Amino acid sequence: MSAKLSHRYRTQYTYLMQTVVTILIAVFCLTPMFYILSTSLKPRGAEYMIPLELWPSKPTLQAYRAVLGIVEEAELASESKGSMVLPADQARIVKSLSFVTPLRNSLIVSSAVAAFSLLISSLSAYAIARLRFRYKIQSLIFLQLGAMIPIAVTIAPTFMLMRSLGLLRTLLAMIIPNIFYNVPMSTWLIACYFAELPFDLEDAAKVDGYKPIQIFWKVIIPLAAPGLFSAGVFAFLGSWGEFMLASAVSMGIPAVQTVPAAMLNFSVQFRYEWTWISAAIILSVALVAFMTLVFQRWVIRGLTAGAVKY
Amino acid sequence: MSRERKWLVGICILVVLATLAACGPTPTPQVIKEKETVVVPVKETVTVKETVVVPQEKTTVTIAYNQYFNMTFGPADPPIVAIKKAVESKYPNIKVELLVTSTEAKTWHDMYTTWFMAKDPTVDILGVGGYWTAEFAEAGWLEPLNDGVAPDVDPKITAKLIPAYLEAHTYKGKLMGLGPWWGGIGGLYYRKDLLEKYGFKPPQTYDDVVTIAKTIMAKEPGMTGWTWSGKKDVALVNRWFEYLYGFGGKYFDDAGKCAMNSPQALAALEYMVNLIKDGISPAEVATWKEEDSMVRFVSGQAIFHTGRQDMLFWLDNPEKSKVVGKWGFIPNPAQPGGRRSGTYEGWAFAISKFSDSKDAALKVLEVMFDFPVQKELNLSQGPVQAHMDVYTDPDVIKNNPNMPLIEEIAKTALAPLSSPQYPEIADILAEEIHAAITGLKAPKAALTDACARIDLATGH
Amino acid sequence: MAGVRVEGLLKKFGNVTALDHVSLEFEDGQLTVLVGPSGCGKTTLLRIIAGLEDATGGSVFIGHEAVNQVPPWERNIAMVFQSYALYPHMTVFDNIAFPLRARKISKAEVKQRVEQTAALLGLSELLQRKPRQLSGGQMQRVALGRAIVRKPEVFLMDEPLSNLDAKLRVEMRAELKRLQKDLGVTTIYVTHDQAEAMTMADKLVVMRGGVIQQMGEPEEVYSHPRNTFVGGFIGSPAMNFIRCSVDCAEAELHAPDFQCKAPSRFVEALRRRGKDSVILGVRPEDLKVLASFEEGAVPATVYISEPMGKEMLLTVEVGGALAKAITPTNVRPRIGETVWLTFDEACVHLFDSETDEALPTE
Amino acid sequence: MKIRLREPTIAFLFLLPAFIGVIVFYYYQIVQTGIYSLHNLQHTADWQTQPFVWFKNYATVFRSTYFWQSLRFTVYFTFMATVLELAVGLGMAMATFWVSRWLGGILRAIIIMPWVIPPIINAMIWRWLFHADVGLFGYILVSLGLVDKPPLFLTEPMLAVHSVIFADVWKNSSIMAIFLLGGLAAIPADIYDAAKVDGARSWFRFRKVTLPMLLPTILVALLFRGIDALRTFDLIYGLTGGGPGTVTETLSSFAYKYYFTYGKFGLGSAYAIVVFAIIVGLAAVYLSRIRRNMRFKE
Repeated sequence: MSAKLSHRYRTQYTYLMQTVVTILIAVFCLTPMFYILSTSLKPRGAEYMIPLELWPSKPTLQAYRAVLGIVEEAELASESKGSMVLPADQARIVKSLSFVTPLRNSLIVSSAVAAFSLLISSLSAYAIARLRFRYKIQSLIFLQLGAMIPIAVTIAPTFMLMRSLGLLRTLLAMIIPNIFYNVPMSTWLIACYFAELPFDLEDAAKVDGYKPIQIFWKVIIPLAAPGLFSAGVFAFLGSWGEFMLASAVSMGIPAVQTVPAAMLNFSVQFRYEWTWISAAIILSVALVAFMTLVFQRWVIRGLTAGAVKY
Repeated sequence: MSRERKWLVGICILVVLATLAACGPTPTPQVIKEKETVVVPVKETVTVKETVVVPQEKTTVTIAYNQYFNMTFGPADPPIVAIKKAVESKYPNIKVELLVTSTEAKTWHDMYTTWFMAKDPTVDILGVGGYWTAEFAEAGWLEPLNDGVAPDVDPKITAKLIPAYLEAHTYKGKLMGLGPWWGGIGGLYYRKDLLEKYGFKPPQTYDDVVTIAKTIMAKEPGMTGWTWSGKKDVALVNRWFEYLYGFGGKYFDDAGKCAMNSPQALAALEYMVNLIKDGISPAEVATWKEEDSMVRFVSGQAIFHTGRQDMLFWLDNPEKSKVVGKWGFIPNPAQPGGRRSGTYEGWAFAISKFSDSKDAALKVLEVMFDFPVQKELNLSQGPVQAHMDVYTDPDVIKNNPNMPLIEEIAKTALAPLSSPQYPEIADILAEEIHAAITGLKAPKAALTDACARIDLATGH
Repeated sequence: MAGVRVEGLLKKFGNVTALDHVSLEFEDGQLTVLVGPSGCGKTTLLRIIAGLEDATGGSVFIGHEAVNQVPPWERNIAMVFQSYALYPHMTVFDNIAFPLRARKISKAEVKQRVEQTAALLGLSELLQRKPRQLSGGQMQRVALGRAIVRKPEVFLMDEPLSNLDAKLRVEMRAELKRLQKDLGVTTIYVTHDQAEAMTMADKLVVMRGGVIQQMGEPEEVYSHPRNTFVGGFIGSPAMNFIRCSVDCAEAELHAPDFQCKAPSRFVEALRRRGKDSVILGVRPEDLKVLASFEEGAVPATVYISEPMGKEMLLTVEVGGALAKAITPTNVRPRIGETVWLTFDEACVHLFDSETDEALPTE
Repeated sequence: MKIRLREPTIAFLFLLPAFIGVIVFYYYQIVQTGIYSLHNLQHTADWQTQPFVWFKNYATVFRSTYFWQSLRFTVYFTFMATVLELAVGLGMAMATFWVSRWLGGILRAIIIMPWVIPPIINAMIWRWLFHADVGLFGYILVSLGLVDKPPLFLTEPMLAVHSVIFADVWKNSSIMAIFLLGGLAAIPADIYDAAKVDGARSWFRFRKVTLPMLLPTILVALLFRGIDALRTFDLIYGLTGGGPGTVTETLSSFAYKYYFTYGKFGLGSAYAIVVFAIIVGLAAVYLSRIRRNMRFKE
C-alpha cells in the first residue's frame, strides 16, 4: 500500500518537475520573441511608456500596416518620440521602405538557394558517400575547408567578381554565391545520410534495370528525404539570414534588398519606431519560423543519421 | 507523414515559382540608367496641316541622397520636388531621379565605397559628407569641378556661394563638390528663462557652463545639466573637435603629425570626462545620438545642450517643444586661449567620376545651387546655406526669424579635418574618446593611443 | 532462357584474392547452388555475374554473349538479396513493379503482371503496404516477386532465406525450389547452409578460398567428396576424420587405438601411392555403436550424448580424438562408458594425408 | 557508339559543380585576398597598378594594439559563447529526452525557434531588450529591486561584452541543442536498458553512458560553433557596432571596417588572411575528426 502510494507520489512529482523544466526552457527561448511580438502590437509611441506593459492592453496591427506600407497619413499624425518629420513625408518614406519587397526578395533568394544547393550538394554527397574513387577524403576536406573561410575574407573579391559579371543590384548576385556558401555543409549533411542507406538497395535497383543516375533519383533521393530536408532548411535559413554579401551587392537599392539588409536600413531610418521595427522583425521571422516548425521532426531526424556522429 | 508530404509538395511548388521568378524579369532596381525616347503624341486638330513628331533624347540624372530629400519641414516643397521642377523647366530633356541612401552616415559612406569600387555608372550626383570629399578625391572617385577640363562649374554660380565652405570641399586645389547643401554648425543651447531666474549671463567659457549648471541643478531637482551626443559615432567626434579648439588645441601640428595629445587637448578631454563624473551630463550621454540628446532639451529637461543649428527650427514650434521662447543659442564657449568654434558638418554634392552623363549632371548641380532652389531648400529645411543671398531674403527671414543667429554661429565654423584617411581617423577618435568618457581608459592614455593610431593611419 | 558460363574469373581486393581463376558452367534451367563457408568467394562470384563487381580477369557469358562490359541494368538478370533490399519508400506493388517500370512497360501490363506475380506468391492482400509493415516471410516473398515478375534469363539469389526463422526457412526452400522448377529459369543460389544446398540443388558447387572444390549433383558430392573439406562441409554432423598409418603388406590401417582392414577398393591405390599415412573418413550416420564387443569393433569412451528425438547423436573419444556417431535411441550409454564402434567398409572414405584429396578407387 | 562511364568518372562529374563553385567562391577569393594583402591598396582593388609592398601590411596588423585587442575579445567571446552554449544546449537536449513524449514534442519545437532567427535580426532584438530606458531586461532587474536604474547593457564595457555573449548564447544554444538531440537520438535505446538492468541510476547513467557516447557529437558541435563564433560579424555589427570603444570589435568586423569604411583594401585583406589562418588552425582539428570517423564507402 505504502509502496504504491509513494510510487504515485513519485510519478506526480516527476510530472511536476518535467512541466517546470519545460516552462523554464520555454521562458528562456521565447521571452525575447514574446516581448518583440508584444511591442509590435502596441500603438505607436506606447513602447516607451513606463511602467512597461508586458502585453498591450489594446493590441493594434498599426505597426504591421506601417511596415507593409499600407498606412494612411492620418495614422502617422499621432505624436512620436523624437520625430520631427511631417506625416505626409513619413507616409511616403514608409511606403518606400515597405517590407513587402524584401520579403519577396528573400523568399526568391532563399528558395532558389535551397533548391540549387540541394541539387548540387546531393550530387557531390552521392559521389562522396556512395561511389568508389580515389582522393575521396581529400575531396570532402577540400569542400569543408572552403566553408571555414569567413565571409569577411571573401566579400571584397566576390563583390568585384559580381561586378565583372554585371550582376550587381540583381538577386542573382545573392543567389549564386549563397548557393555555394551552403554547398559544403549540405554536402556533409546529405553524405552522412546517404552513407547510412544500405548498399543492397542500389545493387537491387541496378539489377532491376536502372542506370546510376536513375537510381540516384528514384531510390537514393526519396530515401534520403530527411537528410535532404535538414540540409534544405539549413540552406534556406542560411541564405535568409545572410547579411554581409546581400548588403554589399544590393548596394543599398531597396528593390533588391533581402530581409537582413532591409532590416538594417529600416532600423536606421526609423530608429525610434520600435513598434515598427518589432513588427518588421516579426514579419521577417514568421515565415522561416513557421516553415521550421512544420519540418522540425525531419530536421532533427536528418541530423540523427550521422552528420553529428562522425 | 502525409501532413509533411503536403507541405513538401507545397514547398516544391513554391521553390519552382520562386526560381522562375528569379530567372524571369529580375526585379527592376529602383533606378535604371536609360536613355528613353519620348515621342510627343500627335495632336489631331483640323488646323494643323502636317503632323510633327519630335523625338527627344531624355537623359536621366540620378542623385544619391538620403530620405531628407523627400521631406519638408516648412512651407515649401521637399528638395527633390523643387529640384525636379527647376531642372525640368530649364532643361526639358533632363530627367532627375533620386536614389535614396541610408540616413546613417557610416552606412551611407560604406555604400558609396561599394559603388565606387564597382565603378558603378548609375549615380551621377552624390551627396557627400564634408569630410568625405578629401577621401573620395584622393581615391580618384570624384570629378573635379574647376580643373579646366569639362565639366567645370560656371564661376557665376560659385561666386555666389560662401567661399569658406567651398574651401572645405576643395582638395589639393581642386573643387570637388559644391556645398554646403545642408550644413550644420554646432553651438550651445541654453535655457534663457532659468539662467535669468538665477541671475546668470550666457556662458562665455566652459568653466561658466559648469558653474551655472551646478547651481541650477541644485535648485531645480530633476533637471539634467548638459546634454550632448556621446554615442561612439561621428557626432561625438564633432563635439570633441569643439572642445579641442575651445581649449586651444588643434588637429595636427605643422609637420602633419597628430597634435591631439597636447596638454590643451588633454584638458579638453578631462573636462568632458568630468562632466559625466560630476553628474552634469548623465552617464547615458555615452549612448545618445544627436536626436536622443536633443529630445531632452526640447522637452525642457536640460539646462544646456550642444548641437547643430537645425534644432532651432522646431524649438519655437509649440507642438514639438516645451521650451518655446525660453531658450537661447550662442556659439560654443571657449576657455581663455581657445577658439569659440562650432564643427561644420556640411553635405556637399559632387559628380561621380564613373557617371556616364557628367555634363547633364553638372547642369543639374548648377540648378541645385542657384538661388531659387537654395531658397526653397531653406524654406523647407532651414539649414546653413551655401548661397549668400538666402540669408538676406525677406521670405526666408520671415519664415525663419533665427536666420541672423545662424549667421552668427556660422562664423565660428571650424575648418574640417581634411584627410583621405578621415573615416579611419574619425573611427579612432570616436573609439578613444568614447573609451575615455565611458571610463574605460584614462584620458591621457586615450589621447596617446589615438595619436599613435592616427599617425600610423596617415603614415607619419 | 540461357545458361551462364564463367571462364577463368579472377577477382582481387587489394592483396586478397577473392576468386582464383574460377571456371564454371551453369546449365540452362537448372538450379545451381554455390555453397561454402563465409568468405569463400561465392557472393563475389554472384555479384560479378550480376555485374555489380568488375572482375580483375576472366569473362562471364550469359547465353552466348560475353557480358563483361555490360552494366547490370542491361543484363537480363534478377537478383534476390539477403537483406531483401526492398525499397522502403515504395509499396509492395511499387516494389514489384519497379523493374518493369525500368523497361517502360505499359501501365496496364505492369498492373496485370504484378497482380499475377502477387497472386502466385500469395501477396495479393498486401500490395498497398509498405515494406516495414510486413513480416520477414512476406518481405522475402516480395523480394522474390520483384525478381520473377520480369521474367529474367537468370535468377541470382544471395542467401535469400538466411534472415528467416528456422521453420519458415524449411518451408520456403521447398517453395522456392518448386517455383524454380515451374518457371524453369536458370538459377544461381548462394548459401552457406549445406542442408539448404543439398535439398535445393540440381547441381552443387562447393567453394573455398576462391577456388571451386567440387561440383556435381548433391548425392554425388555427398557420397564421393573430392577432398576432406568437401567431406567435412557437406553432411551434418560433419564427417569424422582419423589419421591412420598404412600397413601396405597387410592392407591394414593403424590408428593409435585400433586397426582395421583397408577397404578392398582402395588397396590398389594405397599400394601405388606407397606413403605410410592416410586420413580415414567416416560419416557419423555410417558408424554403428555397439554396447558390447564384436569382431572388428573399436573401443571408444562416451563423451556426451545428445538425444535428437528419433535418433541420438553420440560423441565418443576414440584414438585420442573425438568422433560423432548417430545411433538409434535404444542404445543409451552413459557418459564415461565404453562402447564399441564398427563401420561398413563400403562407407569409408580415404584421403591423402598430405593433399587432403580423396584416394582414387578402382 | 555508347559511351560507358566508369564510377570514378561519374564521381568526378557529380563533384564537379560543387568543386567549381567552391573554387570560385572560396579558394579563388582567398588567393585574391592574399594578392591584395601584399599590395598597398587604398580605395581601389586594381592591384596590378598598385605598389607591391611584400609583408608590410601584415607588419602593420601585428603592430596594431587594436588587432591584439580584438583578437583577445574574439577568443574570449568564442570561448565563453561555445562553452555556455554547450551547457545550455546540453541541458535543453537532455530535458527534451527526459520529459514525457508530448512535452518533448513541444520542447523540440520551442528549442528550434531561436535558431531560425537571422543573426542581424537577433542583434535588433537584443538592442531592444537591452534598451537603456525601456529595455525588458533593465525593467525586470529594476522591478525585482536588484538595481535602482536600468544598467547600461551596451555601453558599460564589461556589461557590453557579456551582453553580446548572452545574445549569442540565446540564439546559438538552439543549434547546439539540435545537434545534441541528433546525437542523443542516435544512441541505441538498448544501451540505456542495459545500463538500467545493470543498476545504474539516472545521474550515473548520464555520466557513464550518455556523456561518453555523446562525446563525439559534443566535440563536433563545439568545433562547428567555435569556428562560427570566431567569424562572428553580423551580431556585433547590428548590436554594438564594436563599441563601447573597440571593446566588442571582432576580427571579422575589423576586416570589414578596413575594406568598406577605410577603403584600405591591402590592410583589410591582411586582416582577413590572419583571421583565416587562425580559423584554419581550428578547422584542422575539426577536419581531422571527419577524417578519423569517415564511414563512407571506400
